[in-house]
Parts: sequence; structure tokens; C-alpha cells
Amino acid sequence: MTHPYIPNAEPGVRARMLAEIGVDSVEEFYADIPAGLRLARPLDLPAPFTAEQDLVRHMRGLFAKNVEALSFLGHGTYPHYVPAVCDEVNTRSEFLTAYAGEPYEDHGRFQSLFEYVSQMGELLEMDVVNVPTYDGYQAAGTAIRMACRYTGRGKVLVTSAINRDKLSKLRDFLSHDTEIELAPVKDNGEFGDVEIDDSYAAIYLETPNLYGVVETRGRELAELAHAHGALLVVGTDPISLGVLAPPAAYGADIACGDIQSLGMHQSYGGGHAGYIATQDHEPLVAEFPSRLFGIAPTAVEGEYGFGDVYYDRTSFAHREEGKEWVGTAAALWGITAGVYLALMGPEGMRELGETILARTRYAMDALGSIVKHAGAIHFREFAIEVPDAAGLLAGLRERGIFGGVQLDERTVLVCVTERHSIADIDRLAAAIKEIL
Amino acid sequence: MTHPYIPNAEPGVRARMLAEIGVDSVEEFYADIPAGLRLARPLDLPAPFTAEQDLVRHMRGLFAKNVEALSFLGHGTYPHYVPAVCDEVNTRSEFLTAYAGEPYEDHGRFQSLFEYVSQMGELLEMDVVNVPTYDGYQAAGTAIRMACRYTGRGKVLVTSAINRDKLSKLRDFLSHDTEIELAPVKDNGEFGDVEIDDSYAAIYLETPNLYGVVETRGRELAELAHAHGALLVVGTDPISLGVLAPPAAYGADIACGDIQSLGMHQSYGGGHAGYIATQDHEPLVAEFPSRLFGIAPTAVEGEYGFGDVYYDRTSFAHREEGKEWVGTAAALWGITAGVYLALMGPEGMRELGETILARTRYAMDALGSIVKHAGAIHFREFAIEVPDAAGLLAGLRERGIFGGVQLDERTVLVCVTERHSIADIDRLAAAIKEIL
Amino acid sequence: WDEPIIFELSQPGRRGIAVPEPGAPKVELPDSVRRASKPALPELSQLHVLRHYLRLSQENLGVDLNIDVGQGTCTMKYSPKVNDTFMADIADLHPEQPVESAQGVLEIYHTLERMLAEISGMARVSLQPGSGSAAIYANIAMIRAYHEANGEGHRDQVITTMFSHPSNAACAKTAGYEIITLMPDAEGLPDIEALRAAVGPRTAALMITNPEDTGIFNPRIAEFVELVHSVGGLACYDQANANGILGITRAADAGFDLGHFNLHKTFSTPHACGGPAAGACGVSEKLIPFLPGPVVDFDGSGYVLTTPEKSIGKIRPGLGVTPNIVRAYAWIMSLGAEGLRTVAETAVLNNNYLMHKILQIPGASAPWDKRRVEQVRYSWQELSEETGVHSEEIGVRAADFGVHYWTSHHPYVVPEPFTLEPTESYSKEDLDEYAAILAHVADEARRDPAFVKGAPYNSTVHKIDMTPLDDPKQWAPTWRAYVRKHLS
Amino acid sequence: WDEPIIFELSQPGRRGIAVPEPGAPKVELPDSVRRASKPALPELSQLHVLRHYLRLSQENLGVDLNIDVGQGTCTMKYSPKVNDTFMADIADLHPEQPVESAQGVLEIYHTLERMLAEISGMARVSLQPGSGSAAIYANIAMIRAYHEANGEGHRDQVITTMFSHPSNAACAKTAGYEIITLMPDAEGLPDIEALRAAVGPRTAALMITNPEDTGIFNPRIAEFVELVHSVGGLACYDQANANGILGITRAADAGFDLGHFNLHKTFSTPHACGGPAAGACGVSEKLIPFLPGPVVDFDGSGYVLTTPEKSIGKIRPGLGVTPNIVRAYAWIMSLGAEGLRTVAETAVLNNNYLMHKILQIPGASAPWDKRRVEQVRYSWQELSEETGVHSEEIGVRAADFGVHYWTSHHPYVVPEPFTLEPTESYSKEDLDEYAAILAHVADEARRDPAFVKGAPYNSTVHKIDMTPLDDPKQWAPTWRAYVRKHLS
Repeated sequence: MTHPYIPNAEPGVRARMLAEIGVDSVEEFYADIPAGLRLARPLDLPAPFTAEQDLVRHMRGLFAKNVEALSFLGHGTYPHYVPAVCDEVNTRSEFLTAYAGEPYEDHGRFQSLFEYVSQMGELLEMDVVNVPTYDGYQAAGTAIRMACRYTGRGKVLVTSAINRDKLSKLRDFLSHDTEIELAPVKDNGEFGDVEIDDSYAAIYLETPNLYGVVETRGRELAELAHAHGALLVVGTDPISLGVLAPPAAYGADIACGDIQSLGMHQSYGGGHAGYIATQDHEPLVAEFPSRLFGIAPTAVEGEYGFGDVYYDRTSFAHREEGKEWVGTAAALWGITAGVYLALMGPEGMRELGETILARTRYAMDALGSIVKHAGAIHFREFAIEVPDAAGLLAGLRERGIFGGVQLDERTVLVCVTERHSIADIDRLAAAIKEIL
Repeated sequence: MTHPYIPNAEPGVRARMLAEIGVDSVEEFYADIPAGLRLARPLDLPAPFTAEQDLVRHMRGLFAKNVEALSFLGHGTYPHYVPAVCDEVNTRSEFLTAYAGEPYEDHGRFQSLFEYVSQMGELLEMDVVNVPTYDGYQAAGTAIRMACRYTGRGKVLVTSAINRDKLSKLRDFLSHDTEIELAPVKDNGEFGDVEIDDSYAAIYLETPNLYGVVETRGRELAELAHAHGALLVVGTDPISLGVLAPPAAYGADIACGDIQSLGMHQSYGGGHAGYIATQDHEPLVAEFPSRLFGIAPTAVEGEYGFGDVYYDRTSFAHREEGKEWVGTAAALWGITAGVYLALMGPEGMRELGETILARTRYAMDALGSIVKHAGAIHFREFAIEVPDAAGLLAGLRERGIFGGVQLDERTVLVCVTERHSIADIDRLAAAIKEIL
Repeated sequence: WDEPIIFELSQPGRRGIAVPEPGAPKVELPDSVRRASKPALPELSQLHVLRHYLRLSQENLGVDLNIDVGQGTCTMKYSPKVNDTFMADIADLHPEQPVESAQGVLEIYHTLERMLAEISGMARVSLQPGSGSAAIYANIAMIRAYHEANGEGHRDQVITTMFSHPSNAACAKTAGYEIITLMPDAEGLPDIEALRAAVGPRTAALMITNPEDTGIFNPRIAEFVELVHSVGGLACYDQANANGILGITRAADAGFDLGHFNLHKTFSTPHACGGPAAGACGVSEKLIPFLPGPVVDFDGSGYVLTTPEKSIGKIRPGLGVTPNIVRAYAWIMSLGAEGLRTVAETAVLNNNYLMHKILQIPGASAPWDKRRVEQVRYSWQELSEETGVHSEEIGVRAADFGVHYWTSHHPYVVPEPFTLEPTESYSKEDLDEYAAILAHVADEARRDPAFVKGAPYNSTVHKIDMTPLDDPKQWAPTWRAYVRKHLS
Repeated sequence: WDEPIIFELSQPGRRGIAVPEPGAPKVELPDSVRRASKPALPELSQLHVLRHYLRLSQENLGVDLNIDVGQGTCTMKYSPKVNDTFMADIADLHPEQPVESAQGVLEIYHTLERMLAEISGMARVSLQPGSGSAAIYANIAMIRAYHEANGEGHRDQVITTMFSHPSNAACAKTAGYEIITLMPDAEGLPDIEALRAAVGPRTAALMITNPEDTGIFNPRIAEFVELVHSVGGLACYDQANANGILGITRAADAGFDLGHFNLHKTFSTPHACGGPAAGACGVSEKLIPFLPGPVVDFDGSGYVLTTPEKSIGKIRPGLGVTPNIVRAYAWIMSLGAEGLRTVAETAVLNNNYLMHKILQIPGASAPWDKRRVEQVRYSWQELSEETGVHSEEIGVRAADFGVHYWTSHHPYVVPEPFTLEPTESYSKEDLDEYAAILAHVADEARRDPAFVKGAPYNSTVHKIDMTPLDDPKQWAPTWRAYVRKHLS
């Protein structure tokens, strides 16, 4: 049987094609590969499931080994509700299987991504937003690098209320030429009191931060940074911006973060994409490595065409002379986030934010005295302190609950979104009470 | 909040529209409805789940109350494998949400259905196949009625190796003017020895029949029918026709049946659609109530247009003067079956048939002496006879198996398709052995 | 795309999907049952099958793609995507699996029945029929069974109206009844005097729609029902056009004995190129024993299947078209009582707004100067007389702008008809755009009738010559017939 | 469709989806953190959001819709639909849920790692990188960590080749390395003499593709590796173009120390308009300690996560782009060893067949008269000199016929380039059609160059003036910028 994925493997066609080319066998095409490099045996791979139904059965058997539970896991990947329309659009063959066509044949991709960045721009009150990079980690790394290049400096003050994995990524990405200094965390969970001097390229703040704490001193930090010729870079989850002030409102120069919350499933870490945004300030725009899509006029008055803004910045245009690099990243999640924001609109984003704020607070109240930073404003996450974090989580697991992400031996990070009903929260609280 | 499904419920728009029309309120549009007919209270319905995520959670809660198991249930609804491409095509918005556009704007629907009937025509070796009716029950009823109208007679000899529910439908549909006579079943499970005279419109045979028995005397019955000016109507599942001779090959005048096997999920009975086929014999074609789609030339040489063949037959054209009635039925399943057949091709259909034949026989051998009609050729189903059918099925259920459909106190119909692995069959056999 | 017929894409030896090996000894078949030669199905790789059908899908419109207000009487409303996601949850359920293993789906059947009973005022509802027409036929079967059970099997006439769906007449005829069709009176309503003349001891039932496809609500509907009741007949309500009156008035309020809904119209299930659909037969107390069996009952601890005493029996495989039962249930659950009323009011508002716009187009009219509920059957008679362009031709030209309309069922009682039903799903801007397109085409018809008659210009295919389709020597209802008649 | 920008479709008060009420007391925010004015997001009903994006989708091509052989180096192969169906099974898994609750997905990671190790000959493989470029960066990070661990942190040069993907140069530069780029020699292969001159004590690594984007396999690749090894550098293999050599030759066979695959190229995961993608970094024994952590190990009873001793750390959220890990796993499992070899052989056959066809077009050439593996970088230089029509313009005109091509990365070392890579997914008929379209356009260019330069004629939009996109005063990277600069 000819494999369904390989039409020209059919022997008759194969023979006709070889005849037309004028060679005897496919082997001839490989003549340049020296014998010493040739694999003399078949690959040692598992026997295939050629029949689709057998593959499906095999896969379902594997998936059955995964267990779901009532989950309060967050820490960078969040269980927000994904509207059905988001999946409908991002599973369309035309979007899912396209790649890098030109603005003519892939007008839809250009326009959809333009609409994504434009909606992000409204949410962020910034004029320039990139076509997504891989994830919020990369976005933070690149945003900081942009600040370093822009200022010509090599030192950055980073919040220590930051995901340890993200910090690991920043170290890997930055540390060969950029000094990372960690800012302390105050008792209330906010960014600590700091000083900087003129050697700093940027202050990197997150809000809500690792602990779900909403930072209240953004303007102060912006002023501090600007007073020393540095930039304020703020990492924030756009899902909070229906209720929280966007970084631009308190003077941030660059905003960045992950958009997984905006219509992507958690997918075991597969739903991430990163945004970076600035105002329309040419020297800063020049530092974006990502593609930027913009409207361009066409031969027909009033018609919208699209294309790359300031393409010369990129490694596509100038290889290592471009800014960092650009390549395939996470465009489809950008399109999806655009669909999400269009479904929600301004009121939906506001209501969603209010629901999350209220339910987070409800959960903090329900859990009572074990909650850390109880006095701060929290969005979606908060930390609890218990004698034995691992023991608590194990106990909750037995009760069908993933209680949170363990931050250290005594600390657990609990995540509450709009998908957690009041009853879910009550169930968590009751289970914790039972265990402690 | 304006409901997401009702854009013009937004008060501002509503007011502008009312103003433009020149009326004060929507109430005025209902002025023709007498007060006595007006519902003076709100409908008494459950509180709605306006937020999509709440609806989804509610629905998933309901679905969690359904239980799946290793299932050997057939009896008209079959667990064949549905290729992913079938679902991909039939969930495309363009197909799923279209209805009855003209051949210009809905060219795709016309061509897809034309290709479905054309592929069925190849499988059946018949030139005329209808756009699907509701299901195999209706197809059988209409096929018999076509025979009655064609012959001008009102009596039909029907196999008694037929699904009891289908027979119920035939009685409901036919019995006010058509006499149904049941043919006996031979010990080997085949259609019994019968005589007819010139008052019969048709013999209605099924193969594979209720018991999964492949009828071997089709030609003989065709000759018997034709000798008395009657038609042979054969009900058959097209999934068998990669290996079994199509009814036309042994002289059937009308073929009919259900196409659920060709790419539709079982969906608790939601995957059915009925086909009816004949040769291109105008007086018989005239008796189709369904729509028939055909190729028509366009203003451009070589371009294919489509339209309705012999539209004058239908109730759309002539209300009660048309043949039976036509309306919305099961078009999307026709398109899907076309995709299925195109994926399978002739070799796929043959291999599938061989696999089902072999596994059915394997299961019969594995179950041994309780198998009825063991000497006959079986396709996909066979009956077993046990002292207590209900007890056996209950025992199997405890072991996570739906063992089959109970036909009577002692008889169970067991279904084996290509989705049942040899291990599945062995598991069934072992469980039955354990119980008996 | 200029997409060939799939047979033209075939190359021997290719395959779209692989099938598992038997894993058991091969069964040898005798000649009497073995297929002699393999079927000439197309042979393509999987990508090529997919590409072909995706391209064809792009050559189709649907509610999701266009302003689908032109398929009057079909109620082309938005089918929420979220409801489609539930299909996977029921895909592998078998209709004869033990009821205790299907409690979730049975609860949906049961609750939907209760909700539709409340919406219609009927006592019970069967969700078994596969479409509106199948529901009509089931209603007729119940009517017959009822009369026969009462020793009145002699009743052999069914009365219907010209603006009711043809299936009311056609199904009753198929069931053996003589059909009496009431024509509209000067008001556009079914003529009550004609009904008075028609009813009698032979009357089995009146099958009537209200509002009819004209969109006019018949204010004397209760009198119609009463007249039929007075001679011992039953009154059966075709509620195909219920979308504008949800929560406003109910079948039971006018005294109907039975009736049906189309779940794919009023209750949002997708039209799927013409099915699968679903119909719901609602009946009053006295017809409960005749309902198609089984029905879903709650026995205090769980849902069970029972067959009514004098049931007309099973009328299709399974309990019904479950995918659409699930969707209709989910749709109502997402709206509730207040939502349904907003649906009705907005649909009526949209219809009257669109009518206001359409009637501003010179040459368009809406026969009978009456209020409309859910839809309007308009007429281009004036335009047609002026320009010689027919309604069908205007519709084809409108397709060049990405919209279309349906004229009406035959016969065209309203001359040069077109039927618009905007439902609650479309926005004011959609309606403005739709009206603007028709106004534009009407203007074209006046300026250059030949141009409009030459349409389409911007469609997948060019003007089709339909004549061969009615000629047995030329028609080609399958590719094999086409090859035989036209290519060999 | 002439689809507006979504902001233009907005009407105040509309909503696409409803959000649940809090069900708990509202939290009042202080001014310092409260949003002052609501964001100017568009307001549309759900159908209208859907319609907008479905129409935009129809204005896009993809593997499923067209003959996508024109995105050379991108390996646009068929992504089986069945593999997409598995996405629902992993949608709700959280990357930090307990490992014992994620054994199925971890088994997939582990087995895919083993399979890719076998395919490349490498010892271990990290599936963490989010794309090919991210994998390149991870490789560079490991190279740096390796040298630093060996006290050789002074190595500050990375050597790459002009026909390797720009990310090899750009990522290494970002990581702080000096870049040395080898130009092609007269044979079209990277110049080994240039390499000899470049290597030295400062050499950290060679980053090289083979076959390069020219499609020519470098038969001296083992010598390249050896040269780098001889000075203590590492050899890193960009296996973006592996599709034609699966099962034929392996990275380890040529002595590479590390390398990466693009799962969205060679292993069929969909390209998704430019990601999410997935990269896989394979390393030899000595680099295992430096792999990004965690990796998936089997401890005898189950799968566990461990972080290598000198790991460069976590480089993205979660273990990797799991949807694509699942798809790549399923794809290999549906083909097996023999299937992969057939993939390679057929891809190479298709490429050579297409080359045979393209070279028959007057004006087209394939610089360097060598055998090709997986793709070819062609040139329209001759046609361009004759007609003045540039390769980009020919590509735009080809789009009028429903196909397109990519020219190549800058700089255009091959003049007037276009790069075709037919993979194993397309049929002979597809390749014939593709070649015929290019032949037709080349002929048009000769007959009427201005016509070709005026293209597109049959596209969603007309000829675009790109100049404002490079002018800070005019560019509009968001709608708000556009409104400010062009509409107010």
C-alpha cells in the first residue's frame, strides 16, 4: 500500500518520474553522500501504526495515563477559560498550515496579526507591539536587551518576585554581557526600596508579580529609572488590564509578558507567546528584533495592504547585523489572542478582571491566616505559608486537588481564575483545613 | 450586557432602529396577536448559563454521567472508525452552517454531494443515487414505496431477518395502503423459501441481514421477483461493498440502506443518513422523492455547473402532487461519506471488508458453540444463543463490556468491526466463558 | 479554485488512509456474494482528499460567512460554536447502550422535552423526528392513530394552507390523505370562509403555520382551531416560524392539539447543507399515548425509556438526532426565558427594520399592508414588469456581492417573490448592507436589465444551463452517468 | 471579501462572550493601580467576530489549500489532521502538575527523544526549545557552557556559512560571539579553505547546515567537522534540511557534537502562520551535562524529571511546546523506520523531478551543476536580464494562480533567487502544475514585462506600496498609530 502521506511513493508514479528525469533509481540522488557517512542499517524505531485508527488507539492509551484534577496551579501558565471561537479560528486549516507567504496570498495572516497587535496596543496604551515571540520569558529577555542596546549600558535591576524559571532564562540569555542585580521584596510582597545610578540600563518590574501582588509604585520606579537615564521595563499579563492600569499609564518605556491567558489552552506549556510593546519612538522601535506588521496603501484608494515595518532591523534582512534574531515563533497564538480580545471587548475585559480580583480575594479570605502578603492587592495568585508544603500538596492530591505550585519548603503559590467557582474555592479551603 | 448572540438587543441600537421604523416599541409589532393568546408570564425555564464557561461546565457535568465501555453493540448503528479528515471537512463552518443556497453561491455543496452520489454509484454499480434521506429506515420505506408506485401494486414481501425498529418504521410508513408480508428465515439465517404472485410490488431483502448473515440467493430472488413483474429491493450497508457483490450485480432494481458506517460517529443515533439507488431508468427515476444533483454545462466550455435533476418530481415543485416529500434530511452526512470513500478508495474498501470478515469469523470461532447460523457467511454481526441473555449482558457490563444487543430472551446480537482488535475479541470471549 | 471532479484527480495506487490488517485468517467468499471487480472509486493521498474538500468548502457560503437573511422561512441564525464542541462528548455513544450508562444524554433529552413543552404549552414532546418534515409526518401518523383508536378511521381529509410548508400537504398525501389547500384571502391570511366550507366529518386535521411564510400573524387562529375541533378534527401547528413569538404566544394558547418545532430553525442547530436536522413533536394530553416510542421518563431515581401504550412506534434509529438535541438544549440553556424573549423581540425588530429598508427600494413591495412578525415575502413584481428582470435573476446577481436569497416555494402565489428572515443574529449594519445590495441590484436592473440577466459575474461558476437536467437522455445524476452520456 | 479592520466593525455595547459574575464581594482598587479609562477594544457580537476571522482565514493559503512547495527551506509538508485531534487531550494539562499525573505526556517526550536520538545518532535530545532558532540559541548556550566548564571561556568566534539560516549567525551574535561567515566556493559548497583559515584557538564552534539551502550535500562535511575539532571547537549541525536524508545519514556519522531539528519542518507539525513551532537539540555524550533542564528520564517504574548537572537551565515555560511534541511523536509513529526512509527518498525524488521541470523553463537556472537533495535555490537571472522582471515580481504574479514562492534569505548570493522544496507530500500532478504556472509566468514576463510587474491581478489586495513602512513618520504598526498618523 502507498502510504497516505506520500503520494509519489506509489511504484508506478515513482518509476515514471525517475524515467522522466533519466535516472535509474533514487539512490543516484544520494551519490554525493560518502559511503562512510551512510547508515548501513534501517533506523531502529518502534513498529509504526500505519492504520490511523491504530495510532489513535495508541495515543488515547497514552493520554489515559494523564490525570486531571481540580487545579490551582498557575505560576506562569494559567487555566483561564478558552472561548470556543478561539479554537475554531486557530484550527482553521488556512491559518494552521500556512507559514510565510507574502502579503498578497496571505493577506489574512497579516491582517489578523495586525489586528492582534492593534488590540494589544489599545490594552497597553502603546503604539508599537511585536508579532509574538516565543513566550513571556523571551519577551522579558529581549525587552531588557532592547533597553541595554537603547541606553548603551549593561546592568539591570530585576525584581526578585519573579518566576525562578524565568530568571533562569534571563540569566542564560543575558548574563554573558549584562549584569543582573536582584531587587529585594518588601514584607508586603511588593518591589523593595532601591537605589540606582547612571550605569543601569533598566529596572525590570513585574505586576502582578510572582506572588500575585499588584505593584503600586510603578510611577515612582519609572521616575527613578528616568532620573538616571534608564528605562522602566514592566512585565505584565494583559489579562489584568481590563482593571489594572497599563504600564504606559505610569511611565513604563517597555511592556512585555506572556499572552497565554488570552485564549490559549495550558497544553502542558504549549500555549505560550510573548509580547513586547513600546511607544512609537523610532530609536526604541529600532531595537525590536521581532517582525512588526503595519498598514500600507495599495494601488486602490482606501484598500488596506500590509507589510513589515522597519524590516531592516531584523536578522532576516542583515543576518548577524540585525537585532538579535527573528524566526518562527508563536504567530498563531497572536491571532488567537486577537480573537479573544475581540470577543471580550472593553467591558468583557473589565468584568473578567473584576471577577478574578473578587475571587482571588475570596480565596485569600477563605484560607485565612496562612496567606502571605494578605494586605497587598492580589490578582489571580497568592502565596500561602505552611509547615510542610510538600505534605500539604500531597494531601490535596489525594483529595483530587492540585493545590498549587510549591515555591519552597514552606510556601505554595495558589492560583484562582474565573474558571474557579466559589464552590471550587470552598472545596480547596475545606480540604486544606482538614489537612492542617 | 448585550447577549453575545443578539447584537441588536443593545438598547442604543434598538432605539435607533425603532426610531427609523417610526414605532415606539417592539410591542407594536405584536399588535396582531390577540390578548387571549398572549402569554402573560415569563416562560418557566431553568436559569440560564449566560457565560459560555458556565455552560461548558454544566454540559461536561452531564456528559460525565454517560459511561463508555468496550462495546459490541451494532444493530443498525456501528462503531466503525471515523477518519479525522471526515470530521475536519464536516466541521468546516462553510459546510456546517450553510443551507439551501443556489448552485452559484453554494457550488461546493452541490459538487460535494454530486461526488458523494457518484462514489456511491461506483460502489453500487448504479447510475442514480439520491441526496441522502434521514436514515436507512426511511430509505427502505421510500424504496418500497417507489416499487409500489412503479408497479402500481400494494403488497410487498419483506425479510423477517430485519431490525425490529426498522420494521416498526416500515409499518408506520407503509401499512395504510401497503400490505407487508414477512418472509421466513431459514435455519442457516438466510431468507427463506418463498413464492410470490403478480400482486406483489417487490421483494425486500437485506444483506448482511439482521443476523449479519450475507444472503447468497440474491440472484434467485431477483429472478423470482422479475418473473412476476415485481422489483427486488435490497437493503445493504455500503461498507460491505468492497468485498461483497453490490445488489445490482445480482439483479436488484433498487438498493437502499444507511450510510452511518461511512465516516459518521454513532452519536447516540445521530449519525444516520439513508441512500436509495437505481439504474438510470426514467420511469423509476421519476419515483424518487429526494433531490438528485447532476452536472450541467455553464456559459464557459468545460466548466461544471450543478443543479437538480428532474426537479418536477418533488414536493418542492408540486406540493402534494410531488412524490412523497422532500425537505432537510441529512446532506452533511452525504458529504462526509463522500470524503470517507475518497480516502478509502477501492483498495481501502476491499481491505476493510476483508478485515471485518476475518475478525467476525475469528469472533464466531472464539465464542464457539453458542453462535447461531455458524455455517453462514457473516459480515460484522452474528447472533449467539444463551440461556439468559439479560443475565449475560449484565455480567459483561460489570466487566466493562457492552456485549451486544439483546434480540430476545435468549439471543444476543454481537457486532465486530475493524475497531475491535483481536485482543478485544479475546477479552469478550474470556468474559463470556467466565459468566456462562 | 477551479476544482475538478474528484474522479479526475485519481491516480492508481494512491491511498487516503490505511486500514488495519485482519490479524486473523482471511475468509474466502463464494462467487455468489463476492464482488467481481473493484469499484471505480477515486484514489488520492490524504492531503489531496483534504485539499479538494477544503477548496470546495471555500466555494460555499454559510451563516458564519455571509449575511444569511435571504433564506426566508429557514431561520438562518447563529449556531454557537461552543455547542459544536459538545459533539465529541457524544460521538461514541451507542443508541442501544444500557440506559444506566447514558444518564447524561437522557437527562438532556428529558430536560429539553420539558423546556419545549413549556415553550409550546404542550403536554409532552417527542424529539425523535429527523427533521421538520419528519415531524410533520409523525404528527400525521399520530393523527391517524388517534382517529383510528376512536373508531374514526374514515376521516380522510387534511386541510392545509398555501403559505404553509409544502411538506404539510405532501406528508399528509403520502400518508394517504386527501389534501384541501386554503388560499389566502384579500388580507393575505388563510381564508376562514374556505375553512368553514372545507371542514366536515371527513376532516382528520388542519395543518397550519402561523405566522405563515408571509410573516403575517393570523389573529383568528383560535377560531380556525375551534372550527376544526367543532367537526371532530385535530389542529396541528407547524411552528417552523416560531422564532418571533418565543415567550409571546404558545401553541396551546390557541388550542392546538399537536405541533412541531424545527430545532435547526428556531433552536439554532446548524443547517448542515440540508441536514441532519431535528424535529420536535409536541402533543396535548390526549395524544400522549400515540407518541413515537420510546420516550424518556424520570422514574424517581433515574431516566428510563418507555413506549407509550398506543405508540405509532419507532420512526428512526435511536432516540433522535442527538447532536442536534444537545445543541438545542445548550442553546436554550445559554439564553433562558428572558433570553428567548429577547430573541423573539429582536428577530421581529430586525424583520420590521429590514422591511422598512426594503420597501424604500423602488420596485420592491410586500403584498398586503400588514404588520409582520418574523419574515416577509416580498415581491419584485413592479420592478419585473418595468425591466423584465425576474426575481431569480436578481438573486443570482446578488450572489455576486456575497449574499443571496431564496424566492419562495412553488407555486409563486406572490409574484416575483423573495423571502427575507433576518432572525436575531444579524446586526443593524448587516441589514443595512443587505438592503443596500438589493437596492444596488434593483438599480442595475433598471439601468441595464441584460447585465443583471447575465449574472453571475463573480461566482465560482458562470451561468448554468439547467435544461439537460430535465432530459433523461442528457441528465447525469452521477459521474458514471456523465461519463457514459457525455464523455464516451 | 473586502474585510474591514476589526475596529471599524465595532459598535458600542456589543459583546462577543459573557463572563461569569464574581459571586463574591467586589475589590476596590486604589487609583495607583486602577485603569483610568477603558481600552478601545472593538465591540462585536460573537457571530461577527467569527465571521470576520473566518473571512480573513479564507484570505490565507496554507499547505492544506495550495501546492506549497515554494517556501524552500521551510519544508511545508502535510500535517496529518489526525494528529491535530490529539490537542484536545492535552489542552488542560498544566506543566507543573505532579509528574505522576502526567505519565502519558512524559512517555511521549521520552519516546520522542529516543526516536530523535536514533534518527540523528545523538546521545540525548532536549525537546524544550520553542523553535528552530531557539534551538540554535540553546545549542550556542551549551557550547558556551561547555567551553567555560573546560576553562576555555576565551573562545569567542562562531563560524557559519552563507547558505545556513541567518539565525545561526544572529543567535551566535546575540550570545556575544564574533561571526565568521564562509562563502560558497565555485562548487556552491562552503569553502573549506576559508574554514581552514578561520579555525583557531578562538573558535568556539562551527554552525553549519547540510545540505544547505542550495540543496547540495557537502560530501566533505566530515572534514569540516574534523577541522573544527582539531582546534578544540565544537561542530553544531543545523538539521533544518533533514527531510531528504532521514535514515540515509546521521549527524553523528559525520562527527557532529550537537545539532537541532525543526519539528515543524522535518516532523510535520503545522507551521501555524509562523509558530508555535518546536526545536529539538541533540547532543553527544560529552554535552549531556549541559542540556536545558529538566529532561525526562525513566527510573524503572515511571517517568521523572531531572536537571542535568551543568544545565544551561530552563529556557522556556514548561517542558516544551507540547502540542508539537505530540504531533511529531504521532507522525513518526505512523511511519516507522521504513516510512521515514520513504519520506526521504520521495522528497528527494520530488525535488529532482521538479528541478528537471523547472530547468526546462527558458530563463530559469539552478546555479552549480550538482545533484540536489531536498531543495534547490534557483535563479531567474537570465530571465531578469532579458526582461527586467525580478524574481519577487514573478512570485507575486504566481500568487494570481494560487501558488507562491519565497525568494531566499538576504543577501541574495544567488541572483534573482527562488527556492523550491517539494517534500514528500505533493503529487507528480502538483509538481507538474506548479512548474507549468512558473513557465506560464516566465512566458508572460517575456511577452509583456509590464504586465507581470503590475501583478497581482487576482489577489485579495492590489499592488502594495511598501515605502511608508520604513518611514517613522508614516509607519503604522498598530491601528492606534494609523488613526493618529493617517486618519486624524
